[in-house]
Amino acid sequence: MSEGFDLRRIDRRIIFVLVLVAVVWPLIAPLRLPMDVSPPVQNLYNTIEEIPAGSIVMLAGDYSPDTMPELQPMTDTFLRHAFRNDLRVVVACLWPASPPLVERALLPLADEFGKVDGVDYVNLGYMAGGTVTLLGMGASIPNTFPSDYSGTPVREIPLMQEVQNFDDIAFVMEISAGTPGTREWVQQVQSRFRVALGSGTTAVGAPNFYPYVQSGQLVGLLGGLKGAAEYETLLEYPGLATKGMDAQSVVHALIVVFIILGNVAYFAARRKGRA
Amino acid sequence: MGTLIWTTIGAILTLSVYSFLYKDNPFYKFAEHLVVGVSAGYYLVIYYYNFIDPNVVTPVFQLRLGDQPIGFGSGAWWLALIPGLLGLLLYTRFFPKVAWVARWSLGIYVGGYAGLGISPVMQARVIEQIGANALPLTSVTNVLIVIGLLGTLAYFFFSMKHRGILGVFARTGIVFLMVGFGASFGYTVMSRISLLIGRVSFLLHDWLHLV
Amino acid sequence: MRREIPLAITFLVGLFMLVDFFVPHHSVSAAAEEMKQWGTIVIAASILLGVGNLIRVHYRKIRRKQDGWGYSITTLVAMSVMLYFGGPWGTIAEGSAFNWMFLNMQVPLQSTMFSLLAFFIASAAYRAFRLRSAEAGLLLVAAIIVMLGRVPLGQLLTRGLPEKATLPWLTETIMTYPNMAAFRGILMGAALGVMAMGLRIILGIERSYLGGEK
Amino acid sequence: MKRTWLTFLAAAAVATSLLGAAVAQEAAPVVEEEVPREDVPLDTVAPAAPGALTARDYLDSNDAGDKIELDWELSPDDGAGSCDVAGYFLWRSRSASSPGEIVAELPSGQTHYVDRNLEPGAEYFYSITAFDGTNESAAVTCAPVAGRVNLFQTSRASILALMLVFFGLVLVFTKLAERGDELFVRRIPGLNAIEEAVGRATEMGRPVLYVPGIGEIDNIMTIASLTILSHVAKITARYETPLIVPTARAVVMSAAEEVVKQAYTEVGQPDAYNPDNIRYLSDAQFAFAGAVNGIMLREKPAANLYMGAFWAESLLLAETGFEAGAIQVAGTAMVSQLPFFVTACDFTLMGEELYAASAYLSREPKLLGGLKGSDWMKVVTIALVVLGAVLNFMGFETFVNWFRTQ
Repeated sequence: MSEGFDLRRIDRRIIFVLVLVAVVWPLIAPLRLPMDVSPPVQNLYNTIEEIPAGSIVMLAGDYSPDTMPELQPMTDTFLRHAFRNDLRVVVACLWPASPPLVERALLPLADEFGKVDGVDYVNLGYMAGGTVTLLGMGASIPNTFPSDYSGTPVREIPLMQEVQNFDDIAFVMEISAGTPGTREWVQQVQSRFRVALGSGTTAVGAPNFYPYVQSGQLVGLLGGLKGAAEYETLLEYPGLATKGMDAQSVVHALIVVFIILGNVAYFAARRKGRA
Repeated sequence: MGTLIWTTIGAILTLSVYSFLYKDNPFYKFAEHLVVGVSAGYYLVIYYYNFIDPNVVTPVFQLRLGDQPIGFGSGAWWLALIPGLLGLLLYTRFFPKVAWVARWSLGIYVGGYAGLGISPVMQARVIEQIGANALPLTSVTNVLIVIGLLGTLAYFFFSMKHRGILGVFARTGIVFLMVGFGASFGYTVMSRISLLIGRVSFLLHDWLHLV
Repeated sequence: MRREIPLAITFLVGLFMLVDFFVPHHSVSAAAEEMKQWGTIVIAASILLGVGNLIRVHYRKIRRKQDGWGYSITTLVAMSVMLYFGGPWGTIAEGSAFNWMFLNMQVPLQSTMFSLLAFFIASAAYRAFRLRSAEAGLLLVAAIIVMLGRVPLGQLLTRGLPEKATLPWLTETIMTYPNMAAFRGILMGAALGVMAMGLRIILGIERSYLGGEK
Repeated sequence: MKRTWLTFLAAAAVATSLLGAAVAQEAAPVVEEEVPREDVPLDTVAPAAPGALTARDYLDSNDAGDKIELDWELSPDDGAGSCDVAGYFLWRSRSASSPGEIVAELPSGQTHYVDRNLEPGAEYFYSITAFDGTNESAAVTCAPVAGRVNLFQTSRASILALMLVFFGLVLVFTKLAERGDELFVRRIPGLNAIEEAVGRATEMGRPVLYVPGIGEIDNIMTIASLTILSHVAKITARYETPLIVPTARAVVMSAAEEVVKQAYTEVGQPDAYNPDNIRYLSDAQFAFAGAVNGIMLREKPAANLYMGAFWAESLLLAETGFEAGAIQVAGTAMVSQLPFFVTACDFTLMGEELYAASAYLSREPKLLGGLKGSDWMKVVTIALVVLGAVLNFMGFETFVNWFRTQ
């Protein structure tokens, strides 16, 4: 095979630079590629939109740092959504690593919207026990979480005076990376206490939960970064997930272009070789 | 301040690794040798604390003092001596006269896991697959699955030349294999790019506060 | 004798573990469980063999002043520091120096090396996906469809087409049917290979892993 | 460990579904109960005790004798009478004299329970009471019972049957091969590539790199890799080409040392063996991959052979190797990594080919017999799939169900 000019043996460092640019550029300047919103995400958004201002919603954070890239944008966006609609938020976690992760999203957003700790939101932190804790919350949330993340007893927290059990919670958003997680919330809480439940999970986990969406046990589901990006789109606040999905789209397109270019070069060289 | 220093160290190490994309260079060499050293120390310590200490050292030395057994061995304390001894036997290879004893440990280990592996593999990858693939050939997709499976199996047929009907099946198998490989490749791109996005946002967000 | 004893051990242990799968009797499963734990301890105990090898190779490199011997010092120092912090006088708990070094050096270095794959997957695609033959064409087309179908861009490109012509639908279909059929076939074939190999190990026919005769 | 988890999960699943069913059934009374919370005077009357309780060994021949199945009749106040039974307490004890402890709290309407994780073969005394939220009824007891230990798990019969068929096929063909029957085995293209690659490294005066994967030695892929390594080492010994073997597991390293040393001795080149070339690098996946990349760029092997179990590091190695200009041959049964080896290497042994390679290389009749046995097992498998499909089509599902194991 003749080796003429060679787009085929192009220095791969050129490819590397292009890939890097394709990732960095959308992160710095979001492209806001239009995004189709899938029904489970739309439903989730609509449900939250319909909750009257002043109601109390719960954020259940059940994940750890290794799934943060996918799940943190969901925590961010849900809290932003809740604060924007003047909903009050109770945070409760079944994973020990979750409370600081939720806190990381909670504090700056509370600042941005001028929300007050203990009045407009409370982070109850982590409680061990998984399913047992969930059932306990069904009976009494203050008894299950006797103090908040910073150690303040719940009886001293104004917001918690209005919260006894799931009857007082208008909606629960479960951000889940595994077990205990979405499945336990559906089986132990939704099916018993009939609370409206939505969930955000990793892309890998999402297919397991579509049956719950179909049966209506989950009012909505965010699957992976894409689900998070769709949610951000609905909120008209492109955050990390949208930027990430932009970057994904651009890199994927770039690779496809590489493949096509490579083939053009290959056929050009082959024709030359034949002539 | 402390966080900034550690983040900066993390960022410099990250950039050192990326410099490899340009070409091999002292920064990459340093990072590479550093991580090898750190991980060697890490695993040595972790293996001791996680396996040797609770399952050999503690039961053997504490039970003689009359304490309760700890670790996963529920049996007598001398049971904990056996794995300890098997572990030590590995080191006989440094003494030529008894070096062959090291094979005992290896024999137990490899033999055990060979036996352990056979039945679950038979169950999960053969028996249950027969059940899962014996689909009523009533839909296009079911036919597709059964033909794909039979073709791929035919490709892995070693004791006959791939001619005639076997050849047809084997070629069908190759078609399925190629589509499968291409699809898996494309499917993986997404997760690899998100790793890169994660690292880049560490650099831009956590370190430089640009994003 | 030197060969027979280990082979006999292999046979007995292997057979016992094979039988364990079919016998729910608690004494059998308890013994099997115990032996599995022995295995993990043998592996844990072996780490010193590996680290010993690492030290020897780098020490010789330094002594002979071979190319890059300076980096070998990095390795040995990094290891010694970890051992110092994690030794009997140190602690490995959260917040300890040992844990800090792990979290701030090993973890970022490893995840960055992992992320190099994003670049390599692009260069591999560029180079390898050529229409050399019909089969290579299938590889290429499947890869492109799935790559586009997984991102919002793919949705955009085929927006408005009937559902069964959209890229996300095609992606889903390729992953669920041809891809799955092919991988099931590979796994089934490989399973037979594993079982045949396992049987040979237990019967002592396959013994190259035990090394020399003497 | 795994078994315990599975049992636990199964128990959790059963318990949840029972509870779920109970909740669904009892939805109306539960709501009703909440309204009169303050208006009704305190309930001081205990519900009537449940009817006869029976306990017996869990009737499943698969268990380890650690489960007991219990049935009882509803309390007359459950769903009828004063209609105030909230649930039942199940008590368990090792002696007849004390009621022991509560092992389960069961919703009203339920008449069945399986108690798990008991000591196999030990005798237990059970009793049951009904409660209404404040009061508990008198206890109903039954005769002591013990779990019966089983020796064979019948739900796994199909596995044993096919396994015996398979072992039989392998042994028959091995015997035939030993008797001297000529067994045909088709060429495996990747294998010739290994020899060519080593040959080219020799011509260029550069080393050969052999990566046995990052699997532990209990991984059958690693064992197959060591067999191929022995073959490769014999070639490099003959050509006096350096052979570098980086490993990620200490035991694999020590086994590789033995294998290579032995190969060099067999070929009559014991002095050419260099212990510094068999290296342990790191248990950490990407530390290992990074260090192997370093070897590729600095020691410039002309042939890279990747045989064994690989995970995400596969493409990291294969792309760097390609850039360094080496001939590359890979072999693995990790389906998730095959696409990357196929695209980045010159040849790839796919799946079963890796295992077949060791048999093919040795040309030992015993190993070839195993290969033939596997092939015939494939025929059996294909036949079963086709038969199953046909029977399924005709509506006989028993046959297929036999292959649904536990």
